[in-house]
Amino acid sequence: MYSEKVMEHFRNPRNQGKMENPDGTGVAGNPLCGDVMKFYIKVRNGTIVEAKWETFGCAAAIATSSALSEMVKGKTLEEALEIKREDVSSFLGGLPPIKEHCSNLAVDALRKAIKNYRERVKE
Amino acid sequence: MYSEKVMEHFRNPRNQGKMENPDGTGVAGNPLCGDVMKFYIKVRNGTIVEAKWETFGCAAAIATSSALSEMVKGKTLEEALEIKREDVSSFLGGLPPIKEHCSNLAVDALRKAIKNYRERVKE
Amino acid sequence: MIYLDYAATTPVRNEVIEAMKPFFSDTFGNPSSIHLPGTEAREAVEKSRESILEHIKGRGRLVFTSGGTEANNLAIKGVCLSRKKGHVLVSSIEHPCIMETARWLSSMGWKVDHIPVDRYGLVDPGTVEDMIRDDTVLVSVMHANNEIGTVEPVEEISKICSEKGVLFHTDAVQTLGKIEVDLRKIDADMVSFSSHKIYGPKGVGALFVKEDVKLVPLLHGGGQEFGLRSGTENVPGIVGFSKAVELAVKELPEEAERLRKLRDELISGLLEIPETFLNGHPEKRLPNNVHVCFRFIEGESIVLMLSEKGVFVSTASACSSRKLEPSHVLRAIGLNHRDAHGSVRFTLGKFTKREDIEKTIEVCAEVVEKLRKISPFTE
Amino acid sequence: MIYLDYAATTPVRNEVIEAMKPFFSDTFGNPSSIHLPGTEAREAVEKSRESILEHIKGRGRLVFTSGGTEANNLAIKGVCLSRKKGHVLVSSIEHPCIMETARWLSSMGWKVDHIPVDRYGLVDPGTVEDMIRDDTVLVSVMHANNEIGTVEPVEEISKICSEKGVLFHTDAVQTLGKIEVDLRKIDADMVSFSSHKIYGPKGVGALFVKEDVKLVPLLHGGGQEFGLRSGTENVPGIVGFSKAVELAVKELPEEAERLRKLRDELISGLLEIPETFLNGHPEKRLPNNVHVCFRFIEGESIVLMLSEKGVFVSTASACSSRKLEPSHVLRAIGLNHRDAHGSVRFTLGKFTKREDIEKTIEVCAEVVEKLRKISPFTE
Ligand SMILES: Cc1ncc(COP(=O)(O)O)c(C=O)c1O
Ligand SMILES: Cc1ncc(COP(=O)(O)O)c(C=O)c1O
Repeated sequence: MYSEKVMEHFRNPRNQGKMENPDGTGVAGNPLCGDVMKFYIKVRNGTIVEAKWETFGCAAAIATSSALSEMVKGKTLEEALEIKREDVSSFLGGLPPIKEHCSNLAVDALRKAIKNYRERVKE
Repeated sequence: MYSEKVMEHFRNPRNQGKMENPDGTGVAGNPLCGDVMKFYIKVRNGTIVEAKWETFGCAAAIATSSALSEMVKGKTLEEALEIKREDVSSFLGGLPPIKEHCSNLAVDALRKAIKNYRERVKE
Repeated sequence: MIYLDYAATTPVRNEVIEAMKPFFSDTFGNPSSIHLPGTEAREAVEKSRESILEHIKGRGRLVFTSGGTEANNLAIKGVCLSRKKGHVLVSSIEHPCIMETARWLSSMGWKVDHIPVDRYGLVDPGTVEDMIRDDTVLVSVMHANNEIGTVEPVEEISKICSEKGVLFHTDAVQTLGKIEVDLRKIDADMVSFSSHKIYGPKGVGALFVKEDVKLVPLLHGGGQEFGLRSGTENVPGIVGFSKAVELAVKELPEEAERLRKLRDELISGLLEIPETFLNGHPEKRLPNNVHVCFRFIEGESIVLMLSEKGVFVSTASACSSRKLEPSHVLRAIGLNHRDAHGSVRFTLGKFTKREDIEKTIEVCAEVVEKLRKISPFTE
Repeated sequence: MIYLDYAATTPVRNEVIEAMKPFFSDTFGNPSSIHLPGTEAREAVEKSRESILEHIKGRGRLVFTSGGTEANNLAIKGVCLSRKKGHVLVSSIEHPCIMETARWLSSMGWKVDHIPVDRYGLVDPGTVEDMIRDDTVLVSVMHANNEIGTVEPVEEISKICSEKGVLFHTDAVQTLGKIEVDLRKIDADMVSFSSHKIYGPKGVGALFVKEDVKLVPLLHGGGQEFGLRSGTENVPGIVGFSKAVELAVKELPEEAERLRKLRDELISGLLEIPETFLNGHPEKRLPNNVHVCFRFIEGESIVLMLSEKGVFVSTASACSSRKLEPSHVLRAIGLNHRDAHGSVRFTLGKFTKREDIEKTIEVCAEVVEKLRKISPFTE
């Protein structure tokens, strides 16, 4: 069902857990399939230096969260905003079609975290 | 499918074949299922002394012909006329329901043979 | 390897394999053939039919099908398509093969209502009585639910239906061999069974049909199975199924007792994990079913992580585990989406040992802890 | 014991039994389960599907069913029930599972016409073209007939249908493994197969369905098989079927040649019996089919008497041998009732040897003579 890479991230998720004093947080969720993700970022000079996440969801949801948290590290906010869902799933060697849409929410959570950071910075 | 007795009569049919100079003959047939029977009798003093038959049909048709040809021997015409289809099938230990109606035509052929004999006698 | 998904399917037991063997390449005839190899095969099929009828104490026709799904489809569609459009009642926790069949009928112009259940998944016979209308032709309530294991009062419901002159069908796929299935007590017009849930082969099942019930076949053709289900009979499968029924019924009293004990140990062990609760009825429950919600985490992750550790369980029914919606059964008993998504089924069977239960509890505690650590819902 | 009824069913070959074995009690999971035993079973099913598609050179979906009967029912009902009532064309020599399905549809308000055949049982593609109407949604013509062995021009018919924008279904149950079944040449939208006719297990079959063909499932439920056929997959059966296809296709060229020779010997031998004629097409004929009429005597008697002597053949199709009406196929090619009743089918297979043919001719001559002696139609 899942690619080896998905299973690997599922077994050993990177950067999971809560972040103390994040610079931005975002939550995305799909009430029907039940997946909910929370993304935390730390930003220095417009660059994401740390990303963490918490996820309630299936293996795909966990793996996409884990993968994205690796993908964004060291990226500028602009670069991070350009990451698309497909980039995450291709990074993971593909997701089952049925999961593609529903469990690949990490990008949404990340964008919300960036938005949240920018709003805080403005204040 | 068939009782052992049916199979035994099918394997070793009694009194089968044409009769030379019969006293009465009768034909019965069911065009749809294809069974056709011809019965020949020889009569002495109102008693059937010999019965033969020819049959185109399934094992049930052959076995009922054979069975009836044994059952009628030595019977008076009145007694023979009283034989019913059920008598033949119970003599044979029963027939499959689907065959009961269609292939148990020997009694009809016998009755026609008796009728034919009586008509000839009248002449 | 600890397999606790016996409600999804079971391995074929050795006695069954042995019983099937001669029918693959020795007694291989087509039961419809009138020559010797055909009549030998016919005899095997008819003996199997009689044996199963005896074991379920049924007086009527037993129609062999390709499984429980076909039996259920045949029951519901067979009745409806042979009649003018009317009203059908099905419980709200039926297996997807009943739910989807009902949905299709409703799209074809049939009126379908779903009988509600209480928070344990129980159907109330009084509610069924109230919901029966003048144009109701059929009521279908399963004998026991495949997800949460709740055993329904089908004896009572069958009486109500027969008094009201409405046909009653029950899906006994999960009860045969696990609790008593005695058709002298359950006065159902139709009852569905499946072989692969009781250590018989996959691809075989049966629908019991009382003599006077008129059905349109789903499969037209050569007229096999009383004209209700055409197609060359799966002779080895049928023979294996009948052997499986025989053994399951014979071993039931002892085996059910054994499983009930293990089940209760598993339940108490799992409930010691914090924020965990049992789904389904505490007593009116299949002897091999444990269904719990581990709050704040999601079922598929739990199942996959347990699988990685050699413990095989399931979320909802196997059938729906590739779907994304939470189980309609868990929704029907009132669970919210999140708790429905966090529920896991453990079903015990013939090869389950006490050590497996202990190990399972241990591994579950670990996995739940691990997943809760990354859940946004835990503090 | 000489078995010459391979068109009714075949023994499961050893390689197939071996291939199935691990899936009864080792890799026994439910393919819908997401844990390891489930995914292993899923993999076996998907590999089998791909392998069969490759061997028939099909581009589309292969839906596993419980056999040929279900495949044919699914094709015809699946198309019709998903559309508004229209017109369907089926040949007049289809297997009972098509004929009876068409009859049922017609009772439900569908318009059904039967395509006539010539005295050899051949459908004329031009006639099909003429019979297609504006409201025709589906044409079904079998690849080869199961009784008289006539091979139909389905390549041409499939072209006509696709030009006219009408769906085309063909029943390839009797051709797979006997003549080439290449779906690049036969442009059919749906094609039916059955496992037990090619040394695979009973209770399995498949319907090939092109990607864009919409069907209503006969079996609603868990959504297996692309949502077109729910029910727990018969994993060992499917694996066995796929193995059987693989071997049958591989061995076809040599085996067909071998059977064709034996078939022709049997035909010439039988035709030396007086008042005997061949049914079906002299050339466009399955390599393993011999169908003759022994005039003045009746088929069931012949079959039973041959069975007593250890030679196993059949009248008409196995399915209809418990019926009393003469075969609709023989009536369609113009035989009168009596000759139709007097016709017998011999179908050769993998284990048929030259000695069997010689012995069969000898025994047939005896039996025919014996029965003719008691026939009222012979002098
Ligand atoms: C209650 C119930 N009904 C029906 C079915 C379907 O049976 P099968 O898998 O034999 O199609 C199942 C199992 O999947 C079940 O648990
Ligand atoms: C041409 C044809 N179609 C369909 C079938 C039905 O297949 P099954 O026996 O697998 O149901 C048969 C065999 O009985 C057949 O010969």
